[in-house]
Amino acid sequence: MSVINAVTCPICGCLCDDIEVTVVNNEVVKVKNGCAVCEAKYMGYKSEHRIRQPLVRKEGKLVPVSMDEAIHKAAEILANANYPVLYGWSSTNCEAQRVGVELAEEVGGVLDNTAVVCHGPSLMGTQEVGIPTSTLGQIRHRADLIIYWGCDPWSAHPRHLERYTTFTEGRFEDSEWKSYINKVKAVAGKKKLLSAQRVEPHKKPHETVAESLIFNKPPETLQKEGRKLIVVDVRKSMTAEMADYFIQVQPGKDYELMQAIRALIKDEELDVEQVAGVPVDYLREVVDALISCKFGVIFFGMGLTQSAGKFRNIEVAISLIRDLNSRTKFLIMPMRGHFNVSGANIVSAWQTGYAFGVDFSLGYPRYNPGETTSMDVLLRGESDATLVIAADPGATFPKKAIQHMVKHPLIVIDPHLNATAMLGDVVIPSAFVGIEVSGTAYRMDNVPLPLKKVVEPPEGILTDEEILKKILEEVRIIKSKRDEKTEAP
Amino acid sequence: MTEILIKNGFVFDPLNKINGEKMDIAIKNGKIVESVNEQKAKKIDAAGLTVMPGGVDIHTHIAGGEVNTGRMIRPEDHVKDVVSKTSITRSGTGYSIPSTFVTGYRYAKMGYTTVMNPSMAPLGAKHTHEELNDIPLLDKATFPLLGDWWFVLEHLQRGDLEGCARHVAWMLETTKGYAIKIVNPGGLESWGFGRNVHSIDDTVPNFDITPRDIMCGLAKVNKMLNLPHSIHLHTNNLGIPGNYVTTLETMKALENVPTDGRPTCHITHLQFSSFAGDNWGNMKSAAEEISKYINNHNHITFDMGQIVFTDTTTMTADGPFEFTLYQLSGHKWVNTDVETETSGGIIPMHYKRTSAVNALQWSIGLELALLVEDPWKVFMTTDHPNAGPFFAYPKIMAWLISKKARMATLAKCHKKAQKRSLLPSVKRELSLYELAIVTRAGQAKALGLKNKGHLGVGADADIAIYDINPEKIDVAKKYKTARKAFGNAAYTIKDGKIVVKDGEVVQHTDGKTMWLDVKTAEQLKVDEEMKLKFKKYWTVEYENYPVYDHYVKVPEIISVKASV
Amino acid sequence: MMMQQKLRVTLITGRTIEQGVGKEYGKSSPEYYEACSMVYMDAEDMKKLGIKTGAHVLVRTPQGSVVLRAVKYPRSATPGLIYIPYGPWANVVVDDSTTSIGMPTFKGTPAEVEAAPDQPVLSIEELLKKEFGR
Amino acid sequence: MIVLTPLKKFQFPIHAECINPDVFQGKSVEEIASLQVWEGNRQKKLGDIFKIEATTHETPNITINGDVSEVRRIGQGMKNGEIVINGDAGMHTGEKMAGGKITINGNAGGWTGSSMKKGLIEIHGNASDYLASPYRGSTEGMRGGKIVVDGNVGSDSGSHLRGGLIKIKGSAGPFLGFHMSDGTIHVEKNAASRLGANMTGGKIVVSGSVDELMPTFTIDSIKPKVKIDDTETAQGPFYVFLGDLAEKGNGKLFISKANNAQLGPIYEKYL
Repeated sequence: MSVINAVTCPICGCLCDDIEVTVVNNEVVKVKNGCAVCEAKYMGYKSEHRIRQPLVRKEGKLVPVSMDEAIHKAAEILANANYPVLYGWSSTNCEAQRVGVELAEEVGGVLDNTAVVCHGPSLMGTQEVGIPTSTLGQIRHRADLIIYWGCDPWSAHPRHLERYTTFTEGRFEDSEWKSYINKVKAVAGKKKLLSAQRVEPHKKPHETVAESLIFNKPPETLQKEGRKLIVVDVRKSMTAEMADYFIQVQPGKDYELMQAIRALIKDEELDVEQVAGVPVDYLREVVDALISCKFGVIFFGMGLTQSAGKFRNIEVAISLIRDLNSRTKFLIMPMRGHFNVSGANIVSAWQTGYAFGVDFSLGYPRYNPGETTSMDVLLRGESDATLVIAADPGATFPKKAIQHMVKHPLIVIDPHLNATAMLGDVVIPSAFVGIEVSGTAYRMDNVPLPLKKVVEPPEGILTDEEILKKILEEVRIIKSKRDEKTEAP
Repeated sequence: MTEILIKNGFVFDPLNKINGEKMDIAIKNGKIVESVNEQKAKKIDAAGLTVMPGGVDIHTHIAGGEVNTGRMIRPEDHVKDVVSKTSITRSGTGYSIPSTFVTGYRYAKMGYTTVMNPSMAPLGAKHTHEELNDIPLLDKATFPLLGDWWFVLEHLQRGDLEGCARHVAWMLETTKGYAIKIVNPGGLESWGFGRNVHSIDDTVPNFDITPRDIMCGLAKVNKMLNLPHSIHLHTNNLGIPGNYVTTLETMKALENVPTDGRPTCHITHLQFSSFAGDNWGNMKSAAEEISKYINNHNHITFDMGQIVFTDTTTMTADGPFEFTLYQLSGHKWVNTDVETETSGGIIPMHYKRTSAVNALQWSIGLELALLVEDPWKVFMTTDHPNAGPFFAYPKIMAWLISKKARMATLAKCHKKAQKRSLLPSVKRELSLYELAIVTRAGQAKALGLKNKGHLGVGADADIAIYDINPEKIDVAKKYKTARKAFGNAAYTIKDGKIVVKDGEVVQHTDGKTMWLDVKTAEQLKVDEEMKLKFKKYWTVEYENYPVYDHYVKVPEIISVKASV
Repeated sequence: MMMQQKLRVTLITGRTIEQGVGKEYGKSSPEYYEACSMVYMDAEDMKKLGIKTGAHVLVRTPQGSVVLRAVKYPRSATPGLIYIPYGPWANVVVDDSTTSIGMPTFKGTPAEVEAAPDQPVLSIEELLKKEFGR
Repeated sequence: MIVLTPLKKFQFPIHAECINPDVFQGKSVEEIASLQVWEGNRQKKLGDIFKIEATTHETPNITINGDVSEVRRIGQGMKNGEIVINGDAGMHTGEKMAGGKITINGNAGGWTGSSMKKGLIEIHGNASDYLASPYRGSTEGMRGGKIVVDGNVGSDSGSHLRGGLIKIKGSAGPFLGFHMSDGTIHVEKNAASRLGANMTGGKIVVSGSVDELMPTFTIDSIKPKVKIDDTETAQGPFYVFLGDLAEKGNGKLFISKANNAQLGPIYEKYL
């Protein structure tokens, strides 16, 4: 038995690196410090849904083949493609991502990562107005006003509050854990929230009558010393339950709400009485809280990037932060999803200048979301082959995009038989990054962290990096043979 | 390994006092040797060509989080400058912040072989090294930002110089760094809460310490650790009219640091710290005052931070300064504060001849370089990409060697700047020998790089050959010819390999990354102490913080024995 | 209250912790199926359709239709809003329009919901077969 | 002059910025046929993918007959001459155009007329997103010239507009005139949400209805009519709004009073 400390959890953008993993006979048997998803990953990685050998679709069925055959088939598809898409990259390490850029360049394809369906709009917003941000520790030490906008860390980044924000001890700000407990106690009558948190919400009996949408006035606690927590969302999330103030914004109206706040910060008068369902009088109090804090931060998620306005929502959120900095210190940060989607953006940017949606078809990197992004290429039906690695567009892309994807050869590299693999033509199993493979990943604040290998992969299973290198090598062989042929006559 | 013999070139090797002599240079196993077997060696006919050591850049932001964020936010900057894949080279994009491969190629094309990445947040050090690995054809090193690191502030606050030194040594090793970088000392910690310091004697909020304490303390620490380079300083009040007073005070404050005769401080991108006047309207050059001081003292070296008229991107750890630029320009603004360590910011910037301020800045950089008499104190940089992209160096070389070139540019500048510029009265034109000092020899010397910047036996075979015949052309008159030659090296040789021929990359090679292993007493004690304290300071685990060996593809470890 | 056959709603898809846990067990795991083949609805809206938690509903958009288990949203009123966890079920019905930025409208697709007591909720394999023929 | 006919239906993107009167000028059909284009990741000659014929007609300089919705950058940067496209045109048609005329007898792809400086683009179908808008990260919007669209336009059109006129005879998608600082946009039918968001100057005239007005515009007056350009005046009455207040902007929205009765109760009390 061995106990391995300071393991970096390969799931979400929090990249918690304090996980303790116990290994017996090359198998993880216990995980400490992690959240529910973390435990599921370390327990689930060895499940029966794992792919054990390479598969190729023959006569409509995926049948086992040798690794060499699968690699050759994949390389042949890519080398011959006129406009291939190479998508995914977010649940693997930077080492594999580096090879990925080279492969995409070699085959003249569209290289895109999962940012396109999560924080691609955030990167685009940043390209319009920049981004005043920091590392998470800066927030831990200094922030006295924390806002989660369009995101629910309790569900998607379960340890975010505990490690980086409201419930952590900083040099200049204390944890709000105790006062939160007191608040929970005060909300007597209802079942203990804390224990309720451990129960799956839809299974738990719930007696609260649906609250009306009539807006609650901002509480006086917004002006208190110490850390304050505000949540803005279209529905009351678990995170919102913990907040000092919850603003229920009308769906798709975040843009108007933020723009109105910007105008109020600049002491402009609004003609309207409410914005996005929120009375302007209440907004004024929110604005007071924003400008009177010592150090504020907005964390935002898919609630902004995927709803009407998309990247403009991010642009306005960042503009709001820019405005606030003439009054106090205020920062903003996207809640990055996949554990290394930041890394995919970073590696792509240092090698090409662009973070996602990079089109190599003209021999040099080109970038224009809407034109060179995988989603649009698929929806317009332009591509003629797809490689998917370390992502599952079969489960995350809209139907029409998948319909085009399966019309042409589809190569899938993944440890699990995920939805895309079920649809694939060539399926190559890979080792679990962060469990069976070491490497580097970037946290949501772009802090690089080492991933650990805690167990050996099953025999014969290669890493993403190894598989990609083999495909790249094979592609070059196929291309040089082809060039010889065309030159011969 | 192939042997190479470079025959009959005009050699400019200032560290060995060789000034344009026609001679041969022999290379074997990546080093310069006394001689090689003429029969076996590959011969390069350098007759009529200028041979210099490979260029050395003491200050260029080419890798790491800040640089890469700069890339990410500027698609409109890349789209106008694209680089296609070839059978030898990777594709990429250029303009103000080129992608990593393109960075390597463009430096090599100018005959540069060694560059210093001067700004690295320790927490992001792995990132910096990952990018450095992807910059081909160059040797590299990187400087951790230490001036506002809480451990430095706390130790100096207590007056514990030795403790400070040991922790700095720990950090240099942990981040695989090369020198102590200080940016707006005290200002970055203040910026954590949105404030700044405005003189070297302001107190840093929450820490009872001043910028003066930090600079002098770290300069002393630098000596205690016997580091090859001095402290590398970006001054307080950078980029603000009237800041030359702060710069003079800074240099004076550092006079008190004991010295063994070597400089105690390198002031980087001095142009940005040499503004007189008290607002943007009446801003003037303080190059005269600053250069006078430097001419009379020997503890300072500096690099220019020369403005080039183009659309570029400013990026610095000086978060509060970037905020000032944001307030002035309203342009896209990035701020990146790093827990317990530093801050940072990015603003795109278009320097225009027609702007009085920009044109004056352009003049100030050149004035400083020309008014400081000793070329060993002056190094050519643009503080890439802050004052312009590095591939504009040939232009700056032309301005340095040719009054005609300077006056041609000045004539196109804003009238106010023309009137305020000191350049019309400056006759000096650097010789090729002096140019070799300010672009390689002096930089290598200031960095303490023993095998760089010269062509003596034992030096790294990093060589630039330019198509300039000093016997035939007067570069001061034919500055355009010289400019073209400096931008397209006839040959660039890296570690004994020909990597560029006639301005084209012809071979790939990974450069090395140099880092310091500083041996102090009680190293284990510092480790233990850091391990205990770590969680209180950072949000990552102690054992996940260091840059482990595998992060450096081709390392060159330089061991230093500290006196503490 | 008037019973209604169909409700016009806004469809939002998104993360739930159960979906996060389920995906780590594998896309064909029962955990993932349980977590993703469901739709959160407003309590009052469910009354209007005359359904209770666990009932099957059909969600229809111009892009397609899918049968899901309805679950009452426990924490706040969300009239006119339905929430399907990310996954293949949700993606049958989301609006794929990207407004030329690469991102489909995962949040904010206009949809209709009706009770579908007799229609089965498909497994992931059945769903993929139905939609993509594989 | 030259007539181009696609030899097939294109699946892969075609990059053909060579389809430009300035480039064709003085070239023979053979020379034109050998101009370089990209089809997906393969380099081709223009003659590989188009039938190329010369006619005796003086104008237009270039006629394209057929669906070129996958052909990008037609007329990019053109300064002179005329292109007529009888079919749908691809992205970036007339991007950075500095003169001449492009007629599209069909729909136009995204970024048509992106950052154009001068000239005329007539689109007789619909235009996609980012009509006249600049490239990512850039604020160099359209500076001059005129774009006329018979149908509807997509989202984010006319963003960062600095001059010129965009005339939309149908309806406009969201974020029309985003961050515009000068110039005019006229929508004859309806405008979607976030109209004029972040605008600092210029004017947007909506003769139909608006989905919703940004809360950061303030009512200024009611005007009977408004000038579109030297040849045209739009008849009102119009509510005139100023904004965007979030940018302390001085942009003007002219919104038809008759077609937007919902605005009366909210705003007229301030007049």
